[in-house]
Amino acid sequence: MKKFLIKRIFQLIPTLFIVAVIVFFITRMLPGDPAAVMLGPQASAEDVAAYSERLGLNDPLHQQFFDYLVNLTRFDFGNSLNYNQPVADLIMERFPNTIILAVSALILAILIGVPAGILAAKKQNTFIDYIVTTLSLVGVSMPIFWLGVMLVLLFSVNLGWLPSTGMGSINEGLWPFLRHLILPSLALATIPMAEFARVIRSSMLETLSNDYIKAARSKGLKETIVIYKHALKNALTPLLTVMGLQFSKLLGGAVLTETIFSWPGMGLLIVNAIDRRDFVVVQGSVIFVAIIYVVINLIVDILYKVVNPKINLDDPHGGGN
Amino acid sequence: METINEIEQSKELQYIQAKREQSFLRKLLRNRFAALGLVIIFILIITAIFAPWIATHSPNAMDVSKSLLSPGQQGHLLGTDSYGRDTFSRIVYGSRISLIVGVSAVLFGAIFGSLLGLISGYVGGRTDSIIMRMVDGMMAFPFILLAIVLMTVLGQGLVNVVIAIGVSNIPGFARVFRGQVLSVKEAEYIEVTRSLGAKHGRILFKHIVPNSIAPLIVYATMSIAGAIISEASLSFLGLGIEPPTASWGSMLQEGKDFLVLSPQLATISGLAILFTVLGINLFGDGLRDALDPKMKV
Amino acid sequence: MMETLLEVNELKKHFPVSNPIPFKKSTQSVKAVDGVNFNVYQGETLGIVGESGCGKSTMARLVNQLIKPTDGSVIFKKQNLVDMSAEKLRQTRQQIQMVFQDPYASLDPRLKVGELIAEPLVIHQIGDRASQKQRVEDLLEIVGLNKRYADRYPHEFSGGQRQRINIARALTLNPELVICDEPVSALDVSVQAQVINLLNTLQQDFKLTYIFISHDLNVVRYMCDRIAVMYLGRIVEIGTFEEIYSNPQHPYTKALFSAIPKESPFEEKERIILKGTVPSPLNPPSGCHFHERCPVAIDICKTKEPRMITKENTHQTSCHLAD
Amino acid sequence: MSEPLLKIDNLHVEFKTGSIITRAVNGVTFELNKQENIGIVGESGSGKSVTATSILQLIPSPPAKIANGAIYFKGKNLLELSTKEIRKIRGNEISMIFQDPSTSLNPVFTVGNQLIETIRAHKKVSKKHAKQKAISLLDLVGIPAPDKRIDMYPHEFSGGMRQRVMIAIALACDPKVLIADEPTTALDVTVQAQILNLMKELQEKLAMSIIMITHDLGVVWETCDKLLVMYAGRVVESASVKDLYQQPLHPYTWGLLDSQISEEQNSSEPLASIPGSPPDLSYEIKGCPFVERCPYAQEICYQKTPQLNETTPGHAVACHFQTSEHQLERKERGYSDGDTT
Repeated sequence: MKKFLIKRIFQLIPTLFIVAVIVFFITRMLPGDPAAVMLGPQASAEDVAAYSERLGLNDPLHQQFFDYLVNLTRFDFGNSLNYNQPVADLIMERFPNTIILAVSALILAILIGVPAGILAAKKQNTFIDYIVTTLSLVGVSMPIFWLGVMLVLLFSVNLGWLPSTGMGSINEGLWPFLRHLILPSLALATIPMAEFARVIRSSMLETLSNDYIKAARSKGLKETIVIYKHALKNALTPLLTVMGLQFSKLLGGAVLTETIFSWPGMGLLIVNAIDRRDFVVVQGSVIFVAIIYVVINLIVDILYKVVNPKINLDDPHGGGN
Repeated sequence: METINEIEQSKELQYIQAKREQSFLRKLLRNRFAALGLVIIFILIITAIFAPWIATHSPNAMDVSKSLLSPGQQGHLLGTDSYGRDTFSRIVYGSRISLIVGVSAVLFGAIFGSLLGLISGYVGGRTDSIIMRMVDGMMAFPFILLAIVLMTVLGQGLVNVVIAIGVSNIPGFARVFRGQVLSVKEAEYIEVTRSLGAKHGRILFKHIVPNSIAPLIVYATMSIAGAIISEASLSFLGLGIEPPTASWGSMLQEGKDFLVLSPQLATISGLAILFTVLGINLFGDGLRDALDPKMKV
Repeated sequence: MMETLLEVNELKKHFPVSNPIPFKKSTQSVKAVDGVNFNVYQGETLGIVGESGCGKSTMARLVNQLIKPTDGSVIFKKQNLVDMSAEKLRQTRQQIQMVFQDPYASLDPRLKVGELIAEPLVIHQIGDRASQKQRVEDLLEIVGLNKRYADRYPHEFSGGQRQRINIARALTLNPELVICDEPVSALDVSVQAQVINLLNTLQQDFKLTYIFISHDLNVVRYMCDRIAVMYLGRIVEIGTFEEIYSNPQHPYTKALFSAIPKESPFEEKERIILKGTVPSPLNPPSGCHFHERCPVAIDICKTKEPRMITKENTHQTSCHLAD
Repeated sequence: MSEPLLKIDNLHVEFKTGSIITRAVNGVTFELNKQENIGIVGESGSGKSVTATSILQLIPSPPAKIANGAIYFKGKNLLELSTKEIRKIRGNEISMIFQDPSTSLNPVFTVGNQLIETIRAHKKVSKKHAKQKAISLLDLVGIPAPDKRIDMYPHEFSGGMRQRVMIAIALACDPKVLIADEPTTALDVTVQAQILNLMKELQEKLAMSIIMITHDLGVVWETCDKLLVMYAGRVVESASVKDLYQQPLHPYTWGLLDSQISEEQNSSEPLASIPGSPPDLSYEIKGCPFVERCPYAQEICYQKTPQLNETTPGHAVACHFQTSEHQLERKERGYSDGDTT
C-alpha cells in the first residue's frame, strides 16, 4: 500500500506539470496583447504597459513560465482585475458551492442510479429491465443544459414551485437552501445517474456469469445473498471508476448547470471570467479544477484497494501464489 | 466413399447456415433498438443533405414584425424566434452543423488520438510513459472545460469548434486505442507472427490494427453523440458557432430568454439534440453488442 | 553420435520487477529461467517437462529469441543467435518455427486460413502469388485438411483442425527445428492422438527436429527421444527417456513420475506426495531449489546449489544425493 | 439392492440461442448408490458437465432449460422442488466442486467468510461456533495453520490450496453426494495427485458418494467404482470400472481407451485416434450419434438411434451391434491412423 501510494504520487507530478504547461501556453496563445485585451478597448497605452509589466508579460517566456510555476507551488494564482482580489481567494469562495452542488448530484445519482441498475440486472430481459435500460439511455443522451431549461420552465415558470436561479444561504434555514439546490442538482445528476445504472447493470450481469456465483448458489445460499453480497461487491469495481470519472465531470459539467441556474460556483466564475476576458481568473480556476480532478482519480485508485483485495497494488504482476 | 460425400455435403450445409446465423449485420439488425437508432441517424443525414428543400423559409431571414410567433401562425410550422426567423427551418439547417461538427471533430480526435495510442501501446517503455502522462494531463481537464478554454483562445467559428472538440477528444481515443493495442499485442497470434520473422510494419498494420479497430468504431460512434452535445453546449454558452448561423445550441440559448412567451423555441431545439444523440447512442450500443457482447467502452 | 543442431549454454532470463520509484533500478527480479544448458541433436525430439511456472514456456521463447535472454547463448548451426543482428536473426529464424498451445488464440481471427499459411512466404518474399497459393494447398493436404478450407476463417474450425493449420503454418518455410509449446494440451484425447500422429509423420517426412514442451508425461514419453525435467527455472534431470524413466535420479523427477494417474483400474501405484507448493521464482529457496519440498533433503541441499553430474551416457542430474 | 441415493431419469437439457436449439443432454439415465463413486467421462461438448450442473439446477436458465426427465434424490424429484427446497439441498446434502478453483472462490471475501456463510446457510449455529467448524474443516482438507489461513483471501492461496478450500466448503454440511466437475483439470500433475488422494481419504472418512466428471480416464481409474461414457449428450456405455476396462463394448469407448497413451506404447507405432470430430448438437441427429466416426458403421446405424441396453448385469451399452445376436469383434487398434477430417 505504501509503495503504491508513493508510486501514484510520483505519477501525479508529471501530470500536474503537463496541466500547468497546457494552461500556460493556452493563455499565452490568446490573440493580441493579453493586457490590452484584459483591460478593454478604453484603456490607455500607459495602463496597458503598466499592466503588462505587472503581469510579467515583458519578461522572456521561460522566465514567465518559471515565475508562473513558482507561484503555483505557493498556491498563488495572481490577482483578478475584475474582482480586484487574489484568484485563490475567489476560488476558495466559490469552490465550496460547486462541491455542494456536485456532491448532492452525486448522492442523488447513486441513490437512484445504482439500485435501478441492480434491479435491471436482477430482472434481466423483463419489463423493468427494459424501462431502466431505455430511461438510462435517454439519460446519457440528455443535453443537460436543455434539461435545466426544461426544469425551469416546468417548476419555476409554469408551476412556480421552485426558484429558478441563485443559491440559498444555509443561514436562512434548511428549506430555502434546499429549494435552491433541488433543480440544479437534479439537472446535474441526470447523466451520472443514467451512467451508473448502465454500468452497474452490465457489471452485475458480467459478475453474475462468474464461476464463483455458480459456486455460491451450489452452496445453497439465498439468491439475495448471492446477488447483494457475492455479486454486488465484485460489480462495484467498475462502478467506482465511473463514479470517480463522473464526479470529476460533475465539477466540469457544473459549468453549464451553474450558468443556467446562476449558481455561484466555479463554473459560473469561469464563464463570467471568460465573458469579461479576465484570463488570470480563467487560468487559475482551470488549473485548480484540473488538480482536483487528478486528486479525485487518486482517491478512486485507493478505494479500489479497499473494495477489491485481489488488486494487489504493491505487486505489479497482481495476485500470485 | 458414398457416405463420406454425404457427410461432406451436410457439413457444407451446416457451415453455410451457421455463417448466415453469425452474420454481423443480421445480429445488428435483429436488435430493434439499434435499428431504431439507424433510422434516426438516417433521418438526420437526409435532413442535413436536403435542408434547402425541406426548409420552408430561409433560416436567417429576419422579419421583426413576425417575431415570436406561435407554431402554425402565418405559415410558420414551429413559429418564429425573436428576430422573426422561422424555427422549423433553423432546426432543419441546424442539423447540418450538428452533423458536420459531430463527425469531423470525432475524426480529428480519432486520427490523432489513435495514432498516439497506437505508438504508445506498441512501442511501450519510456515512449509510452511520456505519451500517457501527456494524455493524463489533457484528461485532467473536464472535457467541456478544455473545449471552453480552447474556444476562448481560438474564437468563435465552425472550424474552431471542430478543432476545440476534436482536441478534447484526443486523450479519450488515445486511451481506448492504447488499451486495445496492449491487449492485442499480447495475443498469442501476434507472438506467432513475430516468431515467423514479421517486421513491425506488418505486425502493426496487418494484425494489430485490424484486430483493435472494433472497439474504436464503437467508441467513435458514441463520441459523435458527445461531440454534438459539446457543440450545442459551446453554442449555448455563446462560445460556439457564430450567429446568425443556425445551431441547435444557440437556438436553445436564445429560447431560454423567452421561456414564458414562446416555450417551444427552447423545447424543440433541445428535443432535436436529444433525439439525435439518443439515435446515435442506440446505434452505438447495438454496434457494441453485435461486435462483441463482452466489449467495454 | 548425431550432429548437434542447437546448443543452449547457461541461458538465463530474469524479468525485473518494476520499482515504484522512478529512475531507480529494480533490485528484485523473477528468475523465470535460471541457468539452463542442453543440446538438441539433428532429427531427435527433445521433451521438456515440468509443472506450471517452471519456466519451460519462457525457455521456448528464449530459444528462438522471441524474448531476449538476460545471459547465456543459443547456438543454432554453429551461430550464436543471441548476438546476431536483427536482420540476420530474421533470416536464420526461418529455420526455427513454433507451434503454440492454444489453437484458438494462435491464429489471427481476421485473416483467412490461406493468408495465414502463406504469411511466412509473404514476410520473407518467397515466390509469387500463384506459387504461394500452390504451397498453401500442398500444406493443407500435408496436414490432412481439405484445400478448400483456405478461404475460410479460423473461427470456423475445431480445435484439432486449428492446430493442424498452425502446424501447416510452421512448416511453410521448411524449417529444421520446430518448437512445440504444449501443442496438444488444449485438445481432447482422441483429437490429441490425431495431432501427435501428424507431428510424428511430419518429422519422418521432412526430417524435422522437435523441442516438445509439455506437462503431460505420457505424451512426452510417446513423442520424445530425450527429456529434460525442469523445476523452478532449472533443469534438474536430462537424458534419454529410457534412462530417466527406468532409473530416475532426482527426487523431483521421481515424484513427478509417481504422480501420473493410473493406466488401468488394476494398477497399484506407490505415490510420492510432495509437501507444499512450488515456491515463487521471485524468491527461490537457497541451494537446491527443491530442498524445501524434497523428501530426502540433507543439510547441504539448503546451502549449496548442486551441479549437473553425468550418471551414465547422456543421463545427467543435479542432485547432491546422486553424487 | 436398496433404493439408489440419486437417480437421474431420462434427463434432457437444451440450450437456446436465438433460433438455434442445442440438445446438450439427450436422455441421460443413471443411478448413484450410497458410498459409490461414479465417473462420467467424455470429450468437451459431450454433456457431462451439463448433466452434473443440472442435478442441482445450477445451469443458467435461460439459455439452458431442462426439457424433460427427472432427478430423484432420496425418492424426491429435485426438478419438482421449489427454489427454497432445492436451496436446502444444495451445499447441504449434495454439494459441488468445480474445475477452476481460482475462479470459483469469490475474490473479495476471505475463505473463512465463504466457509462460514455456507455453514450458517444450513445450520443454526453461532458465528463463533461456525468459525470453529470452519477451522476444523480447513484442517481436515490439509491446509496448514488453518486458524491463520481462515482470514486470508483466495488470491493468497496456490491453485491446489484453493481447491482444498473448495472441498472444505463442499464438505461443510456433511453432504451425502459430492459432485466434482473436473476438479483436477486446472491443476499440475503432482497437485492433482494430492487432491485425488485427499478426496479418496475423505470419502472413506465421511461415507459419501462422489460423481466425478472428467475427461481423463486416469482420474477415473484412480477414484471411481463405476463409469459412464458420454458422447454427444448421451450415455453410450456404463459399467463397473474394471468391467469397462477389461471388456469395453462401444466402439467409441474403444477409441477412447486406445487413444490413451500407455506405458507399453511403442513410439514407432502411430497412436490410435478417432477420426473426425463430434456432431453438432444444434442439428437433429438421425441414427447413432457416433456413426460418422465409427469404423464399424452399417446401414442401420444411420437410420436408428441405439438405446442403452444391459448386455450383462451392470454393463450397458448403446450400440446396435452389441446385442446378444450381434457382437462386434474389436479390432486390435481398430482405428489405426484415421487422419482424414
